[in-house]
Amino acid sequence: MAKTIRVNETPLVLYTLRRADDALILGHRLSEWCGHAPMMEEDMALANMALDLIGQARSLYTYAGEAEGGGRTEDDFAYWRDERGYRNVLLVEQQNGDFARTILRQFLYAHFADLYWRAMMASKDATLAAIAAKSEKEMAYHVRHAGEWVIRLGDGTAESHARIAAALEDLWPYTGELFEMDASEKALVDAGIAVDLSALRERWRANVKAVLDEATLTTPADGWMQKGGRTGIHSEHLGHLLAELQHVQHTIPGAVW
Amino acid sequence: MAKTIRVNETPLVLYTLRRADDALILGHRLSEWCGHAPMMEEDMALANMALDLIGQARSLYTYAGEAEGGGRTEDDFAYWRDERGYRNVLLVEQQNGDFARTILRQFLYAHFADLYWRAMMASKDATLAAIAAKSEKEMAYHVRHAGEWVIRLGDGTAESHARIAAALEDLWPYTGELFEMDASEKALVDAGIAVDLSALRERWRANVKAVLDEATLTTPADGWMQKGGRTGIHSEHLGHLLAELQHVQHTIPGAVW
Amino acid sequence: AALLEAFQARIDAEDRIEPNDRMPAAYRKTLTRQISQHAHSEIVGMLPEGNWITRAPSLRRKAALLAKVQDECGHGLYLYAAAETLGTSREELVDQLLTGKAKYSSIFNYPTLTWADIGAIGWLVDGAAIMNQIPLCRCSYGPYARAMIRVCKEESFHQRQGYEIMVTLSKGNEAQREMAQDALNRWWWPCLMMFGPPDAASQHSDQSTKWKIKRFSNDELRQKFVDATVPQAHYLGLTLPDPDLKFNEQTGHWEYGAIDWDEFKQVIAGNGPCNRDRLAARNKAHAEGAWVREAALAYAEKRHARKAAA
Amino acid sequence: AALLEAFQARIDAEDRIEPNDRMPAAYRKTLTRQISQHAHSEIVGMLPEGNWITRAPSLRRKAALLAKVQDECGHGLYLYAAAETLGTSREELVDQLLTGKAKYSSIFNYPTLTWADIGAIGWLVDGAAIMNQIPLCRCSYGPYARAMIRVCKEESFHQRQGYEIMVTLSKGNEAQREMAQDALNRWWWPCLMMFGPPDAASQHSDQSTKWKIKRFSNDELRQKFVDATVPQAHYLGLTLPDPDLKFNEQTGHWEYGAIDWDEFKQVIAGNGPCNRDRLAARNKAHAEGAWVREAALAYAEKRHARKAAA
Repeated sequence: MAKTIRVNETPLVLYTLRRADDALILGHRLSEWCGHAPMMEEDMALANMALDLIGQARSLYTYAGEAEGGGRTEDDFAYWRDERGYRNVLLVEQQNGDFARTILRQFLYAHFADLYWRAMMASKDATLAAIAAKSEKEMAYHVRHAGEWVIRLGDGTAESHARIAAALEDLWPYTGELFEMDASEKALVDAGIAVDLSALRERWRANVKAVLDEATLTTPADGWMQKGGRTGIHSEHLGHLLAELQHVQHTIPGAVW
Repeated sequence: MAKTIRVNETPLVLYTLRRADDALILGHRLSEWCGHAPMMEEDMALANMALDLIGQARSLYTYAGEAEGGGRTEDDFAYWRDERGYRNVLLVEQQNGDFARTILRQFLYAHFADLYWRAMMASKDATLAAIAAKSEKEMAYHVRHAGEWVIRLGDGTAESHARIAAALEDLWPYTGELFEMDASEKALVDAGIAVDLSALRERWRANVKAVLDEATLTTPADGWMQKGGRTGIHSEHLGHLLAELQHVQHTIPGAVW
Repeated sequence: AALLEAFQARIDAEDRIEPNDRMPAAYRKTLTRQISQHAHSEIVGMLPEGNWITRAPSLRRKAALLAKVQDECGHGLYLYAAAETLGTSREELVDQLLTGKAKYSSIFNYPTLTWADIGAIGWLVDGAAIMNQIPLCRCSYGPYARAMIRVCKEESFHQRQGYEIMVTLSKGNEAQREMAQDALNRWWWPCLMMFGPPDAASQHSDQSTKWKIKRFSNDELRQKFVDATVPQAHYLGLTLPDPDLKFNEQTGHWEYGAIDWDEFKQVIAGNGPCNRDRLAARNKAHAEGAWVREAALAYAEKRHARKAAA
Repeated sequence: AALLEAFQARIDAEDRIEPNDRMPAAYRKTLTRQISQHAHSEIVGMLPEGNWITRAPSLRRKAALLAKVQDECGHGLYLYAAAETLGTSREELVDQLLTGKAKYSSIFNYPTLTWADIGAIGWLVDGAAIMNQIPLCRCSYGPYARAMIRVCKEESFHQRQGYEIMVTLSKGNEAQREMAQDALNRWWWPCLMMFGPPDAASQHSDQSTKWKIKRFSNDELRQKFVDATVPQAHYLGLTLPDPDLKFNEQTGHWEYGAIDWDEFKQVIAGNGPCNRDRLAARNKAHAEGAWVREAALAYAEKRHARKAAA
């Protein structure tokens, strides 16, 4: 009977799971909007982005299962790791809040993921390179979509400006973790499999700033940055998300769905 | 290993579970306020009422286990029945909404439960009569507390009046189910174990109306009434509540806590 | 009257009516009501299924469900666009939904209580919708007919997906089989009601038939659905919740028991289990999104003014 | 100066200072700050534990946790009342909390991630709090000392409950034992920080000691806590996350490794993992409750006016 799994986190498995978890958790958050967005076009767009991310997560989990070599499937990783086993950055698990907060979270992540996947297309790992090629195209759309909204809200009404500015201030401290690398990742960088994240940071900041400028928003200075997600120390929000995500599988374990 | 149970719902077991489920689910809803109430005194009061209700549920589940005779514990009933197995009325599973909605839900239920438990003190079933004696005292406090708030909000500001009037309109169609009896319950009434709920309805309406009058609120006419909870046809809200309530037990099944 | 006759002649000749053509006010009104109700149904229909996206029991099912709900939103958008060609704006139509003036399919006022409901909705609700909609692909009003062709294609994909969920559950363990049977028990009768009141009691049908908006009667479509669905249920090893159901060897049809039309009337009157929740959810989304729509408008105006000034 | 000396003489004689007694402004200010920080800690402390009420894994534990969180709220209320005797209203004190001007215990800026955290908080956090608070039962300011007596009684009950959760988990299955160890790993160091900076770096202590608000130094209390707790951890079969921990046979004390005071400073400065979430949650509750408080006030005024008119 299925139960919570302990993954054998070799560098490649861990690396792949971190990216998969980012995509799944952010996709889950976006999917929570379904049927409740401010306009029908956004019901479509948010669902579309959620689908892209869940698709990326599925490919990555499947690859993590192959890399681990224990026959685990995408669903084993998604449904049978507990909160302490999840490896996503804190940014993606933050609650949706209002539309401004959701868009800003998407904007910060998409700009990172766009650069990241573009760089990963050159990975020596053929599977990751292939996933990167597909993901990069998707993230380019997320960058555009979120960016347009950031500008509209920032340069829209006084209320929309205040809301998106508040979201920016709240979420900025979660952006540092996107560029974190531990020894396990650095070894993969040296092997040409992973990307040196620190090399992306300036570019990311410049891209983000260009949009924020146009949106009449001030790019925050990099102060204290939150971290913990990559080692499974999450915010209190993730547990509630997983209770929902995993409930049916945990209630009727071992079934085929 | 623990898994979803199918209860042998003899009339006495079913009857007891229905009351237990009402108390647990309403207690759960009240407990969601903990730390988030409009004033600290209400954090205390809502937690206190939640505790009363969870205590009632525990006694009732324990008795249901004895009546069923299969050795099931309070936790088996709470954690290992699925949504379709829960027997509470729809009223108690409705979302908290704002404070007015929570108070109004509590007010409608407490007035029922106060009369109900008072009548049940005369039950020929000694255990239920004992639970009734304790519960009646608790519900008398809930009646007082909720009633005071209904008056304050109804006769407070224009905003508070509008909010509680909206809650009253929304929740009224869920009150009919409190007085529902099926053949299984009627047999227990004939045996002197259960109370004839239809006999309480006029009194309930008069008690509720007296407070609503003072609160400058109009008691709604009895139109179409929602039902389904007593046979396990719930609203969509209950499933999400149970996903949260049951998550830890389902994730690590068969453990002692 | 001459105009009316000329119009009817076009209809009888199976001509397609297009937005700029002359048409009777009643034709316009009937179609606006029908197309917008259909659009509202797609939009409200996102809610019961959306309720299970975050809890779908596998990632594959989650992605498929999310894609399905997204398709429904897309259908809603085409259909509003089709209705707009008749001269009423989407904003006004949506307002009729939000204030409770307009109707949507009664089926979406039932709750989704277990994962099997997602299977049952795909199989039965989409199945019934397709029965209703296939004839509409030949509807006399061009934009509606064209929208229906696209919608039907996607719906039949959804229907197959839903049935596949039911197949998986019915081959699964005991809890899964129970779940599947329970979902069929709850959704069967409401699905039969989706075809509307029995022909004897139906209001709009005569004129709609004459105008070739409607090509089959409610009871005809209902019978087609029953005949198509009963064998599918049997294949799944499930029992239909109708003790009177029996196959008539002579007519070749499955005869079903009496439908509880009182329940149908109550649901239509706003007293279904979820009517209030559905309207409340859509109104909440609309109200909470007001500042977003205002911001988008304000930005568009600013941009326009800047361009004009440049 | 004569007044100051007279006051110090009363303190030295172990006299209790009461609200209407004359007292130096600095004494009043120090106590107001300390008592209100303590009250804020109780109120904010409801949040990390409240996070697990709806998910407690048995009804017995759920009821105990709910009762515990309710007690904390009660403690907050007594403590605000004690602080009010010094002349600042609860409203003003709460406002200092909500605007981020006032502090509360740094420990509540860590998240509760698993059920074992509820055990660990009861055992370790309440254990540390009691170490801090027992001497305060003899504090020179009467209302604070009396509040502390009541608080300490309830806290030690909570502490036993928390330890009992840890005992159950450590006797449980592998997943439960891992959960217990993980909670100890995460809460141990932040609990040591609860006693405040090392004596060498502590600011307010000298004057507070002279005024008999504080009776032991931070390091003394920390050592007492370590000495009491290490054997309890060993009894549970758990390992303390400190490779430098060792028992000194000569002093009879457990010696612990270096504390990461940078982490402490960051948390105090608002950069702990949950500082923002905690303040946001309290501010949200306060803002969303504004209309309720206004209604209660409006009703009270109306009632008063009606009585006056009658």
